[in-house]
Amino acid sequence: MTTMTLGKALNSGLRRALDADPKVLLCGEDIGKLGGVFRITEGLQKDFGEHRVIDSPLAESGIIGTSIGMALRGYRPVIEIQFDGFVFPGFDQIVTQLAKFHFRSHGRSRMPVVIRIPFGGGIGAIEHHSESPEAYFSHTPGLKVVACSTAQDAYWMIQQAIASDDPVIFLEPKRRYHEKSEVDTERVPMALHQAAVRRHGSDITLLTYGPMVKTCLEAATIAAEEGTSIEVVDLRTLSPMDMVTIFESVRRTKRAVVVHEAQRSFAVGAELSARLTEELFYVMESPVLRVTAYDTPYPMSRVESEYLPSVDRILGTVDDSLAY
Amino acid sequence: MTTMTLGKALNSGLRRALDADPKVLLCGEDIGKLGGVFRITEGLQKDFGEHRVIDSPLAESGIIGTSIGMALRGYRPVIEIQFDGFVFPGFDQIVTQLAKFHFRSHGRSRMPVVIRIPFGGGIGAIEHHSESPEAYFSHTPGLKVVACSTAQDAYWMIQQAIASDDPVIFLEPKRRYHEKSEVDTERVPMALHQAAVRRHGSDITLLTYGPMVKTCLEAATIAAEEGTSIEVVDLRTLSPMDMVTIFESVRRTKRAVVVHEAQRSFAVGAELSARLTEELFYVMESPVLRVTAYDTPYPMSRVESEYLPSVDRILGTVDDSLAY
Amino acid sequence: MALDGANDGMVQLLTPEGQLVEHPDFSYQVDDAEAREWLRQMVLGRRFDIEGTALQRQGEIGLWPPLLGQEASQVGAAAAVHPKDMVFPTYREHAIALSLGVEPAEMLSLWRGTRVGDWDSEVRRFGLYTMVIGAQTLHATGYAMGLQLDGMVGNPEPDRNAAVLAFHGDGASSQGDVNEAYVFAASYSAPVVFFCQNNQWAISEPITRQSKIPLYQRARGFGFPGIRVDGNDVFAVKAVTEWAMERARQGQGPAFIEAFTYRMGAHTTSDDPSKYRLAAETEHWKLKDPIERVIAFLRRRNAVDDGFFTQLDQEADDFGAAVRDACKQLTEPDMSEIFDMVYAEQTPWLNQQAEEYASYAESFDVESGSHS
Amino acid sequence: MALDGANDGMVQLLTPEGQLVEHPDFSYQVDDAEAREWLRQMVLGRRFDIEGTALQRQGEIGLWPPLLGQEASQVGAAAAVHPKDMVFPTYREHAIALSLGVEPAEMLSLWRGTRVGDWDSEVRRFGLYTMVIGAQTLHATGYAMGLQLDGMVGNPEPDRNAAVLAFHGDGASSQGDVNEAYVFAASYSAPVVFFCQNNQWAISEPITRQSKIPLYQRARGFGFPGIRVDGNDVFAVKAVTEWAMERARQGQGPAFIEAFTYRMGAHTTSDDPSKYRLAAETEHWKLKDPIERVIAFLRRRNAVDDGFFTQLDQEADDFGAAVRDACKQLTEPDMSEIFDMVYAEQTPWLNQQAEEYASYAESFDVESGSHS
Ligand SMILES: Cc1ncc(C[n+]2csc(CCOP(=O)(O)OP(=O)(O)O)c2C)c(N)n1
Ligand SMILES: Cc1ncc(C[n+]2csc(CCOP(=O)(O)OP(=O)(O)O)c2C)c(N)n1
Ligand SMILES: [Mg+2]
Ligand SMILES: [Mg+2]
Repeated sequence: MTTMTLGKALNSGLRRALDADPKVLLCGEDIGKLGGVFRITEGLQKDFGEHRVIDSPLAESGIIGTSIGMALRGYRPVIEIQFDGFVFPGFDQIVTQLAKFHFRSHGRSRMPVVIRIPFGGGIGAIEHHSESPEAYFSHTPGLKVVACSTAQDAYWMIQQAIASDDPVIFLEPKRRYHEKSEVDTERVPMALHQAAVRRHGSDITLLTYGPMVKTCLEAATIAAEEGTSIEVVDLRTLSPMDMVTIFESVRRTKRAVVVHEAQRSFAVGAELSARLTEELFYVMESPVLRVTAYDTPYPMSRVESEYLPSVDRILGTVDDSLAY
Repeated sequence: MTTMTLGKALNSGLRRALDADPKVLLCGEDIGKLGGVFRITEGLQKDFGEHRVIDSPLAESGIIGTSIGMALRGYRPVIEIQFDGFVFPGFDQIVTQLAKFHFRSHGRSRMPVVIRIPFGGGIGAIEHHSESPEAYFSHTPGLKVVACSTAQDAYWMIQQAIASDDPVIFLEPKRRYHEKSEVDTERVPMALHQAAVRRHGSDITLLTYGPMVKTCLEAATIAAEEGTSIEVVDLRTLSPMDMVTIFESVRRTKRAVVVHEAQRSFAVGAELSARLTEELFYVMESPVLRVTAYDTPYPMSRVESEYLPSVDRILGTVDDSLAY
Repeated sequence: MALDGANDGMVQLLTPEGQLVEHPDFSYQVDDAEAREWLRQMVLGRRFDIEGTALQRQGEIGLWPPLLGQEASQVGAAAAVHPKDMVFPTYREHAIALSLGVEPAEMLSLWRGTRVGDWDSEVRRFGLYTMVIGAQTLHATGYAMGLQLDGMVGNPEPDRNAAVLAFHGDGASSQGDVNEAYVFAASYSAPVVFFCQNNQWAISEPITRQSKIPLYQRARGFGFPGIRVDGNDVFAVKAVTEWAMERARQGQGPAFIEAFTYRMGAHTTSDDPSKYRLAAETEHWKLKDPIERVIAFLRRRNAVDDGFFTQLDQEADDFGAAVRDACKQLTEPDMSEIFDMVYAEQTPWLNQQAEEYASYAESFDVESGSHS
Repeated sequence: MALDGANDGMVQLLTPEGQLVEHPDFSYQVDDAEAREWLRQMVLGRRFDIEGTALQRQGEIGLWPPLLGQEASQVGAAAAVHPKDMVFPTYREHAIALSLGVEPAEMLSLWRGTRVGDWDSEVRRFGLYTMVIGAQTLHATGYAMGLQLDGMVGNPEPDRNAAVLAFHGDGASSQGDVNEAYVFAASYSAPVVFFCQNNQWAISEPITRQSKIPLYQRARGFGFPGIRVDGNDVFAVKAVTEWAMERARQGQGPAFIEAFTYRMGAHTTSDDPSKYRLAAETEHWKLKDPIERVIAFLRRRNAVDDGFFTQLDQEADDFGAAVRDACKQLTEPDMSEIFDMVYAEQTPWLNQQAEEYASYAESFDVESGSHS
């Protein structure tokens, strides 16, 4: 067990993946000498060379499209997108090509491509630097979508994503990069596409992922003082979702609130609401409620703390749910 | 009242919009002499000239990006995307620019841009020609998203979309282009962002839009013979959704099934399920169920009739809902 | 500058009349057997295309994009592809596909809607058809970067080297992806040759909508050579492509070839060219037919006799019949298979949908096709 | 005018030492008052930039992208912008913004996070800062197409004409959007001038990652002239930009200017250039300072005296103080306003969320900030 920041855990996981398999390549803007704008790839080009840690021209579609070509040649490219809002110039290559290659080749062509995206807000940034685009990817058949929330998960999940033969959108909670926690670099990890119950509780389940896990845990701590027992499930995987763990939890607590930074509509909260209602119609004692950003573009940073879900908004919604 | 195909109704609507406002421009690939691959713009370049009906270079991002520039200059561009699957190269300009311009200019810059997209399957086509990308747009704050299903709506909604000062994604059910129905070119139409009850019923509500409206009506006719009274609501507008009409209907029937061609997860069905559960938790007698395509890429056309929702699958799910 | 290609440095080795001409940089070392084989491939390619159009008319396939007129571009390019090279096509490269050994049935299944992508692209050295204009040029560039990483570029032993041939159309040259492919190819000196079939039209839009200057000039602005070749001259196409591929294999980086040709037919069987172009234009290009000029050449040299043509006609007829047969015998797909095509590692969620579908389908078999 | 530029043909009219030089195609008709005014704008631009960096260090704004070293490119370009023209910037064009009359406070609010886009782009003739690399080049091209439709191109009366000046960086030249902008501009002969500030770096990536040949050569492959100018020479930038804008206004279509300059500072205040470039490089460029050479020029001509500089220093100091003040006085935004910013025609759904937020916020005021 060592303690490291989430960012450092990613760096160590990438290093181990590069060490383990010569087919693993890193591609992206400024990931070489600079080590990426968040320094996640720091030192890797120095140690693995310019051919394995590749600074790319400034063109996301080009980065993703050429990575597809490298994957066809047997490589396992791991792409860094600089900020969430800059993935969209590469959206076509992701949605019409990367996601579909296995399907359209009748299973012949595997696409072991990982796209790392620092996502979410709360860092006082200007526009396009604080977004949560996960619903776009989760809606796309052929992609897998995961989000880490702890250093331990960051370390293992990045390695599992790289080992996966399917394309994985790998979401990193950028505002948690500097938070430290324990990492067991030996322990056999849990499977990539499994959710984790981060805190057990009996009155209600909070379903969340990425940067909001910590916020939900804080809410649960406060609620406990007030006598409410909140269970916090870290989804970890948005596509596919681990419905076994989710159903098991909500079957017990009979109430669920989904918490995410992405805007409310047509997002993860909606899908969870639909699935929970479909499966547990007679079980649920209150509707699935959503604590999310509002349905507006990400605003100027001086109001972001009010725009994003907060402990208070979560607790307010928990109260609403319990009041049913 | 005249009878015309849905395609002709669009053509007439576009003509009337071009006539009414010299700022209206049409842009797109092959929309000039050819009149578009579906002939929706047939004859319009001849009558309005090359400067108002503009054949664009083969680049969707370019088409959308330059249209934003023309909108900044006071024009009202109406873009034709050739097929649903080809909108993605322009996705960045839609999501990061078009959708956000009003917001990021603090309301100064209006974006009266319409993006017409022939969408949906059932026409025996090859890949990328049969998709239903509406959830991507509906999830995006700043866009408005509508879908027509009848010639009457096609005629009026396209004019209303063009008159709107907000960007509108205008979805056209391509497999219905050749279907004829009545158009009243005089009658003051209903508002653009309103749903229409296409058939009244009391046992259950089908919520649908675009190409599936007809399929749902067929299902309702058959069900009626079997004694089940189905109400069919044509959503018409996916963003914003007309929750007044939707809630009114489901409050009466207490059951709802959403039907769409788009893959199931993270789509319109999920959002409706979430909103209905949030609002009508104590009213609903069964969970909102979804009849959709499966969560795979659009398959080879020889299986599309099984991939897409059919009258049979709709009726099966109606039975499931009624069985609760 | 005029775009008719008349005096724009277009490489031509064989005139429309079938006469060899000199070129300072490129030449054709006359080999009659080779020329006959290319003629044969062009004839079979054309026959395949005609069958494709006919099959669409008969309702056997849903759509067909004819290659008529572009046979020399494709067969000439095919002749420059070595076994370790890789080709990335658009959707109209039926003749080069055939030349590389793709089965007609594998191609027809796509257009019949019984399969999505049907050939093994690694085995055929021929990527899947790509409908999203230009997307494949980036895959090609990435694949070429992979060849570099594999140490398959610039070796002293020619056999160890390989390069990538990436097709795109004149219309495609406007797409961001294609220009990004140029950027990446140049930046990494990737062994990729962009082969642009400028057939003068992107559906209804003439090349002048995409570019007011000759397309081959585009490449130079990205830092690699561009060259225009008479795309209806199989000798010239072969020579130029061989040159470009060889320098790529040797590590001299990308090149761009503009094969100046003409789409004699409709864009696809759904298209109606009479709406946007003059018949006179097509008539004019008929005089430049890629097949006729090789016939004239071989006849003039007495390198073919009537027997050759009788035999070739027969081969083409047999081939045509086989193509029609193969099309009609394509197996119908089973809806249940699509669930396993999405991921290499299946998900429980999709498994559940597969089961849902299976039990739905089963209820149908039981109820013999109607809902109760 | 021949634009192939002898020996890379970088247009320079004023040497780093402040000496005027001859150029066959461009010249500066010496006007001391004008030169003094440009010097003044460069000095104020630099001061604004220094204040921006300082404000970030003090935590008053979140981020700042310094323009240090690029003053001549921007002030020279500004001097060629006529009242009806329109400019589309990236995010580092603070000096041209000032020259066009954008208020410092309007710029700072973006980086302070109190507003999104704060100036009226139609009034200032200066578009909003654009963070998505290259996206604005298409808007610029579309705007230029709009000018054409408005009949504001090619009129005999110069006053009726207008053109668009579109900024982008060297890194941006790799983006698909930027290349599509070139395609559209060429295809429609749109009155747009692409002004590329090649400051040698895209964050940590040197220009050679994006292009192995000089960037100005890119444009020719798209069918319009490209020209390289010494971006640290305000006279040359003005002359070249004036030429390009004027031909665009007259209907001769787009042009591309590569302003060869250097980003003396970090990419942004979050960046650490020591990780990827040598201090010696920066030192070398210090010798080419855009401000020093105009001072040397004016001094040599005795067109300035010490009084001028005392006054300019005073103006800069006053301006700096005003900037700091303006920043600190920016009004805090109110969360409730964002709901009305999304659409021109508000939706019931968003209205409902606005109300939801309002009652939530109100419950807080009542409970004085803590959840009960
Ligand atoms: C991204 C995208 N946009 C639009 C289309 C529709 N489309 C199919 S082929 C075509 C024209 C292509 O022209 P060109 O590149 O010259 O190739 P050609 O068909 O002439 O071989 C268009 C616009 C598409 N397939 N993909
Ligand atoms: C689409 C996109 N990708 C990545 C980024 C992150 N990013 C911001 S600035 C920059 C470098 C830009 O370099 P250049 O175009 O040379 O402009 P400069 O900063 O030198 O003025 C990058 C990669 C972005 N803003 N947008
Ligand atoms: Mg073409
Ligand atoms: Mg730069």
